[in-house]
Amino acid sequence: MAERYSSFTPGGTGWFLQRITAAFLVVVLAFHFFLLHFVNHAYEVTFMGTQARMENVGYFLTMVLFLITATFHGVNGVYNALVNQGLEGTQKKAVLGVLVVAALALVGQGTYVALTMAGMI
Amino acid sequence: MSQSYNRGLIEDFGRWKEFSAGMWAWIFHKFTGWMLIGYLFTHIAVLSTSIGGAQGETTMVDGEAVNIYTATLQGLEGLFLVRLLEVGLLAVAVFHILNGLRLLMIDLGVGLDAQDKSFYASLVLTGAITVASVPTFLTGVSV
Amino acid sequence: MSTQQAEPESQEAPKDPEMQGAESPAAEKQKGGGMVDQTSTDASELEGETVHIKVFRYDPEVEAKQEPRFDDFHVPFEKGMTVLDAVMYARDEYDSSLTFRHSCRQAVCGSDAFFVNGKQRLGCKTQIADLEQPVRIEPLPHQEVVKDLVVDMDHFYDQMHTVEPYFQQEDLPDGELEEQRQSRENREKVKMSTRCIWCGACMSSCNIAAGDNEYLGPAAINKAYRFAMDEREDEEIKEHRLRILEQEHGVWRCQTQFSCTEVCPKDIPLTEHIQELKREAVKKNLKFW
Amino acid sequence: MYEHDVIVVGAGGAGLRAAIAAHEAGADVAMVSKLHPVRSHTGAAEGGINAALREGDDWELHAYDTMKGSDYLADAPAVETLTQNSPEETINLEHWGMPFSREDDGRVSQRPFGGLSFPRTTYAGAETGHHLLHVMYEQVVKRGIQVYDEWYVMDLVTTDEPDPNDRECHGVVGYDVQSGKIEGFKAHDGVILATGGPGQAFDHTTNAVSCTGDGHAMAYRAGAPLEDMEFIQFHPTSLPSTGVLISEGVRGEGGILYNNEGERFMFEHGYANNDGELASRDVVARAELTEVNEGRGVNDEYVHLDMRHLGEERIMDRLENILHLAEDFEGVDGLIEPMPVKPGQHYAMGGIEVDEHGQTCVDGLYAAGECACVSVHGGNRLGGNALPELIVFGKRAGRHAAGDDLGEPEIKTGYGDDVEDETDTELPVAPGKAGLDTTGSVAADGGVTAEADGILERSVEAAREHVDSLIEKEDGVQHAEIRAKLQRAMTDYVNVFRTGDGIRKALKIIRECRQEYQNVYVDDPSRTFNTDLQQTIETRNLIDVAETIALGALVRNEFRGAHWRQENQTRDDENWLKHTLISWDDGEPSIFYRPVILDGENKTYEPKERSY
Ligand SMILES: Cc1cc2nc3c(=O)[nH]c(=O)nc-3n(C[C@H](O)[C@H](O)[C@H](O)COP(=O)(O)OP(=O)(O)OC[C@H]3O[C@@H](n4cnc5c(N)ncnc54)[C@H](O)[C@@H]3O)c2cc1C
Ligand code: HEM
Ligand code: SF4
Ligand code: F3S
Ligand code: FES
Repeated sequence: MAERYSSFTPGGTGWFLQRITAAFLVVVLAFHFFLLHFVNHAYEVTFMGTQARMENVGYFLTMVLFLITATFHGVNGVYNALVNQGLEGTQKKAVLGVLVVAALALVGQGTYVALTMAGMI
Repeated sequence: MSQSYNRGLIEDFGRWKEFSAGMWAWIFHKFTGWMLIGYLFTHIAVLSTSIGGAQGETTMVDGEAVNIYTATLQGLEGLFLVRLLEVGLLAVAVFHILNGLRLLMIDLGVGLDAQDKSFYASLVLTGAITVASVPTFLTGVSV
Repeated sequence: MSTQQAEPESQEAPKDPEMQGAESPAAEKQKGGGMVDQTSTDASELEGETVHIKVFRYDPEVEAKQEPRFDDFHVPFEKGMTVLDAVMYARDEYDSSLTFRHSCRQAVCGSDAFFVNGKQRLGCKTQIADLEQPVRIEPLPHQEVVKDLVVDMDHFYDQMHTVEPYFQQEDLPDGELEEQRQSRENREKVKMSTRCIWCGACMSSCNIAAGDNEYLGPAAINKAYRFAMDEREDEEIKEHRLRILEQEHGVWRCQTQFSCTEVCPKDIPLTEHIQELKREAVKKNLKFW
Repeated sequence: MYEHDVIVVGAGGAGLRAAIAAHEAGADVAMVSKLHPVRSHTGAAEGGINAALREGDDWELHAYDTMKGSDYLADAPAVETLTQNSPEETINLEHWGMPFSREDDGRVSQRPFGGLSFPRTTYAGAETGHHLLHVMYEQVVKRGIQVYDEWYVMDLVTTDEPDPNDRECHGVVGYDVQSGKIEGFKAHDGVILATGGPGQAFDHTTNAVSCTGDGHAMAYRAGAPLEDMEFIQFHPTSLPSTGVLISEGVRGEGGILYNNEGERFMFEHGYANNDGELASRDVVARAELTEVNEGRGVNDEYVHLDMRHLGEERIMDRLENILHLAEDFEGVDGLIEPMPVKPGQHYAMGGIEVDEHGQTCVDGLYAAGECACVSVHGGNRLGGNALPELIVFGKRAGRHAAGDDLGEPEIKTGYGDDVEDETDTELPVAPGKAGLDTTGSVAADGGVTAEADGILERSVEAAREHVDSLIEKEDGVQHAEIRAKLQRAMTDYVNVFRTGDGIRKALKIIRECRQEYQNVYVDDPSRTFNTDLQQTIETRNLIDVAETIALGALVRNEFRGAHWRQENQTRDDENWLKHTLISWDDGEPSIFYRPVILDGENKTYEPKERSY
């Protein structure tokens, strides 16, 4: 039973952030999908178009934030799902490590990509 | 003193026929969530071609030199399979969003009595939105 | 048994003539094990109608029952018959080794939660006429089977005890005859949560509890809710309770599958209570940020 | 072998309260119960707990109501102890967190109840017993009191002096239902029986399947007398198939009873020309049964309780839970059809004879709760008086067993100078004799007081042999058959209506059951959770208990409280202001009487006509 008695509980924070990011994602994901499939058809996407959008700072920031929240939300979701399936001990730590690395890589690569699109690199 | 032995399907998910709305919602949400994160990774990988694109790399399409990013994206978009997968992605995303909203409501303690109805509503809406978007997704596809 | 035929008082129910002691497992399996001959049941005066039940059988100690199986019984139907009535009849008339817990017959003792036609239900509170036949009766899933329909409840009790399921207010009103005050609204708020009869149906229905043995489970969380929301306990005690609940295997494990709420024979809104506790826990933590 | 200072047998309201009290008095206490505590039948009680808490009420009024309700067969010292202590004990439950219903000002609610001159029934919704049971179990968990649950107590371990007053109880023999293991439990300071009612002696009862009078039978065999066993309360409205109680509220709101000819028989057949359906429980129960016996019952079994005319709105508002009960347990929709009801055994006023401290005449043996008879209910229990009995006398037994000094008791127990032997009634059969030593009589060990350990081991050995023989026996009679026969006999002849002839018939059948029991066997060969075995042992206890009920009913030739005799339909204060006591004497019941104590602390309760 009661093994952890700190006021900072990872369970609660994770749960809470998962909801907050979800609420944020609803808006951005809908926007994203709409923009790239209905306003601009995906098959018409060109580097020029992408670059044009990315050069708008607001859009750029939104997309990076989108990436970060989605990554957190997705990876945290996967982690929770695995923990719920009974992941324990070192295995759990290992999975956490892998996921964190993957998440960082994803965000890193994604941000890099976004920067190139915006022509900043 | 109790003995444990394998009661087969009673213990695992094999009893899917007896699942209730809430369980299905959970399973679908999981499934769609995993699909989405998987897609996110792929998505970024594909978009990485923009790194080359930005440096002016090109590739030959129909005898023309095209920006490699544009070429990759349009090449993929030209495939019927990709279009189909995109419809699937939309379905997955829409369900995850709708059910995600349902879950957020439940977390706030709203509409708990109607949790099964809201799940069915998510399903139906997902279906409707997906079907409605098929024309948009399939236009201009060169098979 | 044949010597007792002429008893006037005994209920005129078909006795299985072939009833064997279980020392002859083969015979038992075919006959005494409950494969009751349809024709003998038809002879009963009870409207000729019978209910077909399939009951899970297992006994680690008896050779013929070591391999789990289902036994069929045809029980004469009577208006108002519950699932519990049917298994009791099968036990008393056909096979006395049929084992299950039961006591009150009125949904207050919580002994007889079974898995009936794929759902956790209280045997005594389930009208058999409402079910599709054959009625399949199994022990609660996700708990170890002791014998037939009896499962090991120890784990369930452990989880219940983990949440410190007792009132902890130390500051009481002066004077022996002075009660603590509690508003009607507050009593109303905890009312449903106090109705739990520890039947274990909810715990058995929850996929998460099945996968994670340390998960407190809906019943224990509800028990904690009952105290955490009771205004008679001080704030510090509530915080202490929340700390127990927000551990890793506490409320966060719940994935709002609602099966617990659906099966609870006392109609306790378990998911709602769990969700409210999650919010309480977040609220409490936000204060520190 | 397990050892504790105090062993409490049974974990219903009485047992839990006793254990907590003994624990608080410093004893190492353990509870042994055949059910997990929260499964105990106390959980079924709905109505409430009587306690004089409020301005305008006091314990003396409560005592007066109780004496009157008992038809002057309750002992005043016991009644006064109950009514004086009930308020404190009830508030104590509140302090333990019991979710009582509340008034606007936040104080606990009280409601009126039959036979009470003041609304003093403290309640928690319609599930007072459930909350009482759970709250006390919570306190047991809090204190870390050891509970051996699903351990069936087979017998008491008692020394075997010829006179029960000289005997001592040293522990119990328990049987672990899950594993089949049989072990001794040694009690250094006392054994408290809190095993609940004997409702299963009847085939139709509001009591649980576990209410088999085990404690009664064990104490009886150990030599403690059973008191006033003939007083059984029957409730007029229980559902026919399960015995689930339909509360008096339905009739209170205007529900009507009909026979199969559609007659409102309470009036049309003149059972109660003024009050009709609202006449007292025993009157209504007798009326229903008369209808059935005279061929006007529905399906020859029950009558109809109709509330449809009250209208859906009113029903939903005030009687909604009744709709659920009828639907869940009887498959009947009370809005569109009348509900079937019939009288059902409900409560046993009598029990193991104890004094105000819960002591029996056997040293170290205590009893509390429904299995005991301190005599607070006498001939008839008032609604809401059983739960306070559990907490008041449970606590006292626990404290006394743990060594607290409670002073000198006023009530006497056991055979002594103050009793009068039964000489008048001719018994149809010599009851008891046959088939007595199926469990190896505990109190028969060769005449010398043995060391406690020695008797414990011998008793355990005897129990093991007994169980082995039951399981190894290959054929014979199954207990279910005997039990069904016994229950039918009791319901047919020792029910609401009692005639000398009928009771004699019942006694003959009981004796047949006893003989058949000689040949009983357990079909299930398993040691794991063998309920067949457990029920077989219970059936034996039921035979003993049923016999005492029938014997008491036969000798008491008067009409008092719940006990009605056709031959003498009036209360006979001249001859019968006395308790019936039956004790087991070398395998044969002997019957004697002890005068009732009507002198209270400040006044004497003069018998008056019981009219409401
Ligand atoms: C439907 C119903 C409604 C009622 N309503 C009210 C009411 O409103 N107000 C009121 O005051 N009273 C009411 N009563 C009466 C009251 O509830 C009971 O008299 C009381 O609960 C009995 O409590 P107990 O502790 O003596 O026994 P129980 O609660 O029956 O407990 C008996 C215990 O003994 C154990 N036990 C029995 N035999 C053995 C054995 N051989 N070995 C080990 N353990 C054993 C059992 O496991 C159980 O734990 C009602 C009764 C019924 C049936
Ligand atoms: C757009 C709006 C979105 C909403 C409203 C949303 C909502 C949610 C919610 C509430 C959960 C938590 C479920 C639970 O813990 O019970 C969740 C889980 C999850 N989400 Fe999302 N989500 C969204 C977008 C995304 C995206 C874009 C991804 C992918 C990157 C994603 C991947 C996941 C994953 C992997 C899980 C874990 C699933 C599991 O339990 O196995 N979600 N989502
Ligand atoms: S919460 Fe409901 S289902 Fe769960 S144990 Fe309690 S009564 Fe049973
Ligand atoms: S079924 Fe389990 S997941 Fe939560 S809502 Fe109930 S505890
Ligand atoms: S038998 Fe008690 S709850 Fe069903």
